[in-house]
Amino acid sequence: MTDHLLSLMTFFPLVGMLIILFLPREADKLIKTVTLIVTIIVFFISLPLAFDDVFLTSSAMHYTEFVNWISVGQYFQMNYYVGIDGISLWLVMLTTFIMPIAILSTWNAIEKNTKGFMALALLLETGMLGAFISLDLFLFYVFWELMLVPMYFMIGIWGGKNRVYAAVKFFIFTAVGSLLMLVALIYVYYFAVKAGVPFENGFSIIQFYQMDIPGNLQTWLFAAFAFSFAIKVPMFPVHTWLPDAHTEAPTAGSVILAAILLKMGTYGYVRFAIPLFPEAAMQFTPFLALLAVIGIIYGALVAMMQDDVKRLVAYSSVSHLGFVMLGIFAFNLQGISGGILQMISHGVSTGALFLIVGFLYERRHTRLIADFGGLSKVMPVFATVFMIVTLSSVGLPGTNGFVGEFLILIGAFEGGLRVFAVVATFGVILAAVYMLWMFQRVMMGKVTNPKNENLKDLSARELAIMLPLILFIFWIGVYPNTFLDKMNPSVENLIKQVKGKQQIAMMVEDVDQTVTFITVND
Amino acid sequence: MYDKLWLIPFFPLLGCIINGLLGKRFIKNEKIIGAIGTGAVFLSFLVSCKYFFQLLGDSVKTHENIVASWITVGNLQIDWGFLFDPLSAIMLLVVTGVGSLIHLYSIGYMHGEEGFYRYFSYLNLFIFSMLMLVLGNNLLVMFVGWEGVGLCSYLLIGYYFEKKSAGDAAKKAFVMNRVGDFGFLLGLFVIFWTLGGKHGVWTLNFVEISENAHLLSGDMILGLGVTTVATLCFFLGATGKSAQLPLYTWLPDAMEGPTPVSALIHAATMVTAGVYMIGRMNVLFAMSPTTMAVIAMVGALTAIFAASIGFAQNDIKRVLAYSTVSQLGFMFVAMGVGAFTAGIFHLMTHAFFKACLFLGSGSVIHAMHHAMHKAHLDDDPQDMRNMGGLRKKMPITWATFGISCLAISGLPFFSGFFSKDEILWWAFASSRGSLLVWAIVVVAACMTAFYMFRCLIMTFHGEQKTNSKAKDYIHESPWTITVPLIVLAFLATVGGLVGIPHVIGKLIGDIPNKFEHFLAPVFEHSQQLYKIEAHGTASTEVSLMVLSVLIACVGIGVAYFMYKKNPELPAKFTSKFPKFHRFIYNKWYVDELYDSLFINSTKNLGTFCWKGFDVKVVDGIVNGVAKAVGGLSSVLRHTQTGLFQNYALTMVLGTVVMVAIFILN
Amino acid sequence: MISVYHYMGVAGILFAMGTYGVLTRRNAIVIFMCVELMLNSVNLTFISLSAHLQNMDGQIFVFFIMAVAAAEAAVGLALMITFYRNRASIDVDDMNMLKW
Amino acid sequence: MEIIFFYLVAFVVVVSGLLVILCKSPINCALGLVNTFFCLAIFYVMLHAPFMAAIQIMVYAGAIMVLILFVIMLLNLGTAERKRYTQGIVWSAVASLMVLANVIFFLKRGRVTGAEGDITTFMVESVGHTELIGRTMFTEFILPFEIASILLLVAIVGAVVLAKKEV
Amino acid sequence: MENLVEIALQNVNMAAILPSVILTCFGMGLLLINVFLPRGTTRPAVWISIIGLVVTGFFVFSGWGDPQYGFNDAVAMDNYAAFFSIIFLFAAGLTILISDNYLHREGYPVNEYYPLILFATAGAMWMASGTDMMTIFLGLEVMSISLYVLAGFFRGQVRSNEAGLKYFLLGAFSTGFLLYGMALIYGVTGSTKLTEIGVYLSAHSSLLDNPMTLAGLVLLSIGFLFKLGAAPFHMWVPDVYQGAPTPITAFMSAGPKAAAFAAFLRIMEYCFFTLKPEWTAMLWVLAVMTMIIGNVIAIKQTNIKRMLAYSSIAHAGYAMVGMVAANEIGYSGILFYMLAYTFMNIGAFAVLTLAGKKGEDNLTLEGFSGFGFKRPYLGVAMTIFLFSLMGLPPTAGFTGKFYIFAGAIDAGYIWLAIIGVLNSAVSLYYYLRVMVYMYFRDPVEDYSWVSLPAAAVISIVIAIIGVFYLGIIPGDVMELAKLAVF
Repeated sequence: MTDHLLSLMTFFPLVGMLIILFLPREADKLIKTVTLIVTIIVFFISLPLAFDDVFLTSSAMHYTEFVNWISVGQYFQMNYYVGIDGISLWLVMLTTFIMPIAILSTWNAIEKNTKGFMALALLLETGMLGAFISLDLFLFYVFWELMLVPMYFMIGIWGGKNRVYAAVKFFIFTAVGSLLMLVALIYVYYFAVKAGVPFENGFSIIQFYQMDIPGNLQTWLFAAFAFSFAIKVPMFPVHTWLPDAHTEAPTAGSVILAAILLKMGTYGYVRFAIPLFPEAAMQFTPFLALLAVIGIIYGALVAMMQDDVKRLVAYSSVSHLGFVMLGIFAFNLQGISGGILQMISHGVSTGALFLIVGFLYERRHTRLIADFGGLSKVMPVFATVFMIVTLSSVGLPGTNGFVGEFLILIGAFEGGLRVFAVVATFGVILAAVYMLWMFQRVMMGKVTNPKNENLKDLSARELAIMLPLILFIFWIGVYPNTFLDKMNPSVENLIKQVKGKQQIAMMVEDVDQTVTFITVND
Repeated sequence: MYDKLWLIPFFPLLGCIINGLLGKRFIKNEKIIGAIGTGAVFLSFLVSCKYFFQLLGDSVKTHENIVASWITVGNLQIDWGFLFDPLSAIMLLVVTGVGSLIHLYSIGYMHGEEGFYRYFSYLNLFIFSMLMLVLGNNLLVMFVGWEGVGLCSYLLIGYYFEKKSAGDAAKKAFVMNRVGDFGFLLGLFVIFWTLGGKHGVWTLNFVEISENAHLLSGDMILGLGVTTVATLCFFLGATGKSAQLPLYTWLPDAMEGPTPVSALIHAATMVTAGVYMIGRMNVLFAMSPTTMAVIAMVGALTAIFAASIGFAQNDIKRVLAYSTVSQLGFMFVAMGVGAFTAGIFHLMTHAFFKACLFLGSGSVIHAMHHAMHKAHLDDDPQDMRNMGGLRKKMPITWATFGISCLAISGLPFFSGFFSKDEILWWAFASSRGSLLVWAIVVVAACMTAFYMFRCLIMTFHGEQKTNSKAKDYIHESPWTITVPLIVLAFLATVGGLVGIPHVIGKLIGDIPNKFEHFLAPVFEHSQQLYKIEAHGTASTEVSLMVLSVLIACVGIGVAYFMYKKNPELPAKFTSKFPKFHRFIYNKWYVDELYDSLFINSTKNLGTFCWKGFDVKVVDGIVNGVAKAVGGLSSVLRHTQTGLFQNYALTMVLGTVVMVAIFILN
Repeated sequence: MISVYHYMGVAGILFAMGTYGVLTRRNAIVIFMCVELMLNSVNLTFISLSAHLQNMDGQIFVFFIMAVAAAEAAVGLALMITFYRNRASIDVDDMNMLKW
Repeated sequence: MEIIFFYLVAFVVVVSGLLVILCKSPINCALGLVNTFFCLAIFYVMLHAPFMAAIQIMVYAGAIMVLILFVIMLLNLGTAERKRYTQGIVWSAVASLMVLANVIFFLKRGRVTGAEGDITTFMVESVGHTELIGRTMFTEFILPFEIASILLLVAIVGAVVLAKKEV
Repeated sequence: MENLVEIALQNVNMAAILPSVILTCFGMGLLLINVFLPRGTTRPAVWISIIGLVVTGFFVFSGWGDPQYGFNDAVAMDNYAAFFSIIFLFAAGLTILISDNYLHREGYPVNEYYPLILFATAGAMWMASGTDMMTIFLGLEVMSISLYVLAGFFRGQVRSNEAGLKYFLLGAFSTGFLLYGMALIYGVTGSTKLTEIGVYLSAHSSLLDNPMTLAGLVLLSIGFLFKLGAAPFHMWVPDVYQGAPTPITAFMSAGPKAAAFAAFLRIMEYCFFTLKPEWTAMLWVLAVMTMIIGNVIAIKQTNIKRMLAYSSIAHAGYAMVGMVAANEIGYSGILFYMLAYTFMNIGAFAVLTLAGKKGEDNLTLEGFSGFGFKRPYLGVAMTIFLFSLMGLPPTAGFTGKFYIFAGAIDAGYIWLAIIGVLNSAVSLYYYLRVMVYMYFRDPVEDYSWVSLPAAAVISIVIAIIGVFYLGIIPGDVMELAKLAVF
């Protein structure tokens, strides 16, 4: 059973999808219930991972499965090679945890074509889980692209007014990057084979990690990977798909997009781009850190001026993900662990924010800040929940947002990105500005719009959606060691490996300059 | 021994959770809610007292108690740990003591308010955060409290969230505090990085930082000493939290909150966090004379600046607010000149009398509000121009308010006298002090006396200016309000006796300065190490003391003369210097300056980023590429004319070109 | 002596002429005739080469080209007739429904 | 002597080719084409390929051209085209001249270098062209020959399907 | 005389041509049977041709791994030919299945249609298996002439006439170039057999500079590039594809294109391997042009059929990348890609067939508004095919593209691969646009349930299975493709 735990978890949603395809279209509630049950089952399947203490001490991949998948003579071989370590563990858990919540949030929101929506949601879950557990680059790519399709339809069919533009933009933006990555990954493979990596290992990243790729080549390959991931993150100049996609997507779509899909980009950096091309990563560090910091400030500034709540939250994601990138490129334990923790927290709190916006939208069918005001009076419970989530997003100590940001900043400060860290810290102020201003305009003041007077407070279902998220907001905030302890060994290992290579590269460079003429043969 | 320290913050947290979760639906009864809230804080107070007395009898004065680990990442190890030493003990007593009084007061004051449970929940949460701030044994736990109190301040200022001004003020407070927190975090990073990265001491623990601070003496960053940079950053944090120049503007606005909140948070406890923080890290600060000088100067300027604004305000709470800012300036002067003990001492006495003042004003407002309500008027119940002659109607309030006024003015043997004089003396005589600072502070002290008595007189003396309809409804407040007033007034009177200066102590008969003695383990070390001491003859000290008393009297006298004897004088003065008055009345236009300088420019920048860069440049490029490809498509598409011969021609041309290229090569 | 290049030269001229005809004429049948001209030039090339190389293959090829030409003629003319039936023209410029 | 004859025939070929591409009336074009076929047949004879010359006349001039003429008559296309040339005449001329230039270039520079076979002129004269063709075709190229039969079948079926009037 | 017969018989190896012979026999048999069938009865013809294809397929399969040569090296039924034959058979089979209903709807229930497809398939098989220029040429002509007829099959429709006539005239024109090239090669080497040509060329290195060889090579290529629809010889493609009956368009885009690749690749590899640098350079440029022109023009199309025509040009460009790579991975990539393309493209056209109304005026994007909701099953099928055409995993389109680009990258053509993927990115736009209309727009007309003809459904299901089989577990087929290259 545990031998195939990951596969079971990943492909169970597909089974669920098949079941759903055979249900009658009209059985709205039944379809939703089945989907919910499926996602909950997936969550329970994945639960033993979270309680496995092996991650506390070991940095290796666990629960690995290795099956030969596509094998063509001496041309190439792809394997179904999956496994998780401390880095992917929590992202997997986040996925399985967010999915039931997202599904539950659709209860009243999705009314047309429920069947299609649920099928797509389950397909999406498979894609996301698969991407997080893949240890074979090719397999990763397959899952990575697989995620695009359901999201495209979710935005396009169930989205808002401008959904077509948003959906197409989302799709093409992401695909352009990933196609370049495809070229790069094929190149890496052939390079590896020529360098003597056994052909049978396929696109196994564990093997690729061992390789020494010449510096110049690394630069190009890293650029391709980094570009692809940067779009997904999204980093500063290539972020504009995100506000559109987030704003137009239905609530569940936004939640999944923000909570999980965006993490693909940052995860990609940690798992692929950096350890595969450590020297290039080092070269690119100032550049990417700069972009990350610009993203932090820029996202916050733009978020501040938004008049649409959802768009605001979307831009806040740009800002928050900038922190994650900064942490990752600090190249030290605090930075990267903080980055990963921040991925989780951002998943939780931004997911929650989108849910909240969704609640508002369901009630009023508008997302414009100006249409609200004074809701605290009408919806006190909602106000409390909203406040907590807002604070978590602001990064108040004691909530999840703080721990991640703190670790990132301290990591960046320690890791030689001091100026960036200072500027990024400034972003913390702006976060308070835009979030609280939004909160004020939506929740405080007098009820000016008569339509707002009789809004219902949160229902039990809605509260049930929010409570687990709030629980985690505090859990991560108060006792993050639950999460940190299990990711630290892997992160430490990653850093050791990356740093080691970087140092060797630097030494070699020095040696090269002096000893070139001594060595004659290649 | 000290392993139950966690109980201290635990009770308020529990109270907060109980009231917050159950208050609205299940408890409902105001009495029970109030009892839970007050009781929680009172329990904390009791526990604090127990430990305080335990500490008094203990030879070891520093105790740490680690509850659990918090963040463990590599060499960064942070615990949920508490530090109990004389400094935190005093703060604990102040916070829980004054806190429980104000809770008690609130039961009466907030009676009938919507969201009563919410209020108490917030208030308990505040106490919890404050206790975390005080008790934290490392910078990060302190930061939890630091931001936590900011949050509670935000929540409580925005308590009347239906008022737009309240929401604005709340947000302003939070953001300003955040600016300060920015500095705090930076300071933390600098310390952590230099101590750890350069000297291998990876820590954020106060005790360890203090022990290892000497390692930093030679380190430079940006051409400045590390300690200077770090402490300046920390001081930025302090200016935010403690409303010093240039980040003070939120505090007067914070008066939008309920008055007990102003008393507790914006007078007695939270705003003093900056002072406490400096005291907590006095070793670091002592290492940097530059920072100390900056602190002293900023404190002094704040003191006089805020006092000047206090001259012209008519809102009773605003006067008190500016007075708070000003008094905080005094404390910073103390910290800046190395009079750590004096600073903390003033912190404590200030907590007593300023809380008392606020609560007194609250009592007045309560009564006024009540009366206005009864009379169906909507005059501003906080405007002093509507008051006057309340002495008869509200004797207890008047008495306590008056005592506190005397205390704040620094009349002899009231608590404020001892603490303020200590500060003045150090400013004058300390190795880190300067004459300039001293002079400014003295003037500020004089101004304090003036505007406080102006306030007292306008409110309680003279003829009654309240609308006659409402007059009769004004009466003394209930016991939950008056009892705290009396207790606080008592403390404001005698609280200073724990820290009688040596000079006077000697004069009276060998009474030691117990307060200084008690805090010595915390401060003595750095003061000795970095040679911070006040030296001067006893006669100088005494003469200065007399001078300050005289000056206070001058202030009081002028106030009496202007407002009691010649009530028409201020109006004349106003009409004579209208510009000057308007300038002062409008708080030197600082808010407007900030608006145009920071807020609007940030907003403009945001709009530019969005409409200018995002929409025009980035999306412009993206859509432009799409359009370009589309345009190319339209062009290329028309090469497909549908005419056979065009197709054939293309083929032939393609062929001949290809053949030509091939055979010519 | 007439070399193979002479024949091929004539064939080349014919080929170019055929190309020109295809590109300029508007009547589909004439265009088809021009194509035939090109095919014939190829035939001439093949046969001259075949004779030059003393090898029969080229002539066999020509045989098949002729067969193909005949087949194409049949089908092509049938197509033209159907087109003519619908459009009353076999002008290639009238084949303009499908474009862009 | 022979070469003069060659040039004479070549001249006729080119002139009749010009007729094909320049004549207004399709009938005239067709007649020009027939003339070209005849001249090519003469070339074939000169190249010792009398059988090819014969089927050139029979298949091309006899069958294909008759078919074409028949269709021209059927469609009553005797009248001149409305406009003889399309607009791309300059380009067409350039293109064709480039074709010619290319051909001339590779004829000048190139060489026919194929391996020489064993079927000499002498052998053709002694054994007979027809027999030689037959031998090669039915031994070496039997498969293409069979395919050609299918080709013709397809053409017939196709023509019938397309040309018959009712469904 | 007996001597001659013996010589003739010595070279006969029926095993080498058995599949195509069986197929033509079925074709001729059908022609005969048609005579006896009443007018408008086409069902038997459909199933007989399907049986014919299956039987042929069986023989192709049974000959796998056992290459047969014969007819004096005129034909070689090797793995390469077998693999391509399978592609043609699938293309023909799927086409026939979607045709029946369509022909009835459009009012041309003519039985000769089916034998013509079979003959075209046989022609394609001869192209793939021919090792003599004559065989290849005749195979090409059998296929082309059948297609001329089929493209103009709807004699009453002007569009169909126009498509047929254009295709015919341009096809005949390009044949001229092809033959001229063959003639030159014959002149230079003295043979029409591919292997002999190759041996001769490699033995005489001076020939590589001979302009005649090079001109011959280029002119020869033109003929095949025309059939492929490579730029700048692509211009017939959109017009003909749009005007021809939809199933025929489907067939043309898959079968004959693959056949052209088969013959082109074999000639290039057998004859001109010594000139590889030259012709790969040429194809590099052409592949880029083809991809760009196909993808870019497709963006502005409003008729889906025409859009798919342009997309088919682009796909030819992708496949040419495999030829540029000119290594085994690239070649086998082409084989695999053509098979994948057969499934996805015919699938897409099958959906178009079923979506159209008589006269097919509704195949515009606007006409597809809300299609996904009006006809959910067809919508899903179309979606799958479009995603496959885009090249998204886990579909055949992705693995195919991967295979080909892997070849190019292995051969060091990084920029070509990058241009290729960027082109895919452009292509996303117009494929997505179809889906935008299908799913993101409200239907213009009311929904009415139309029952789907069984044959067409079978065809679509096979195509879907193919797309996913080749997309998810392509290993076996890839291995076959690997074994199929020389």
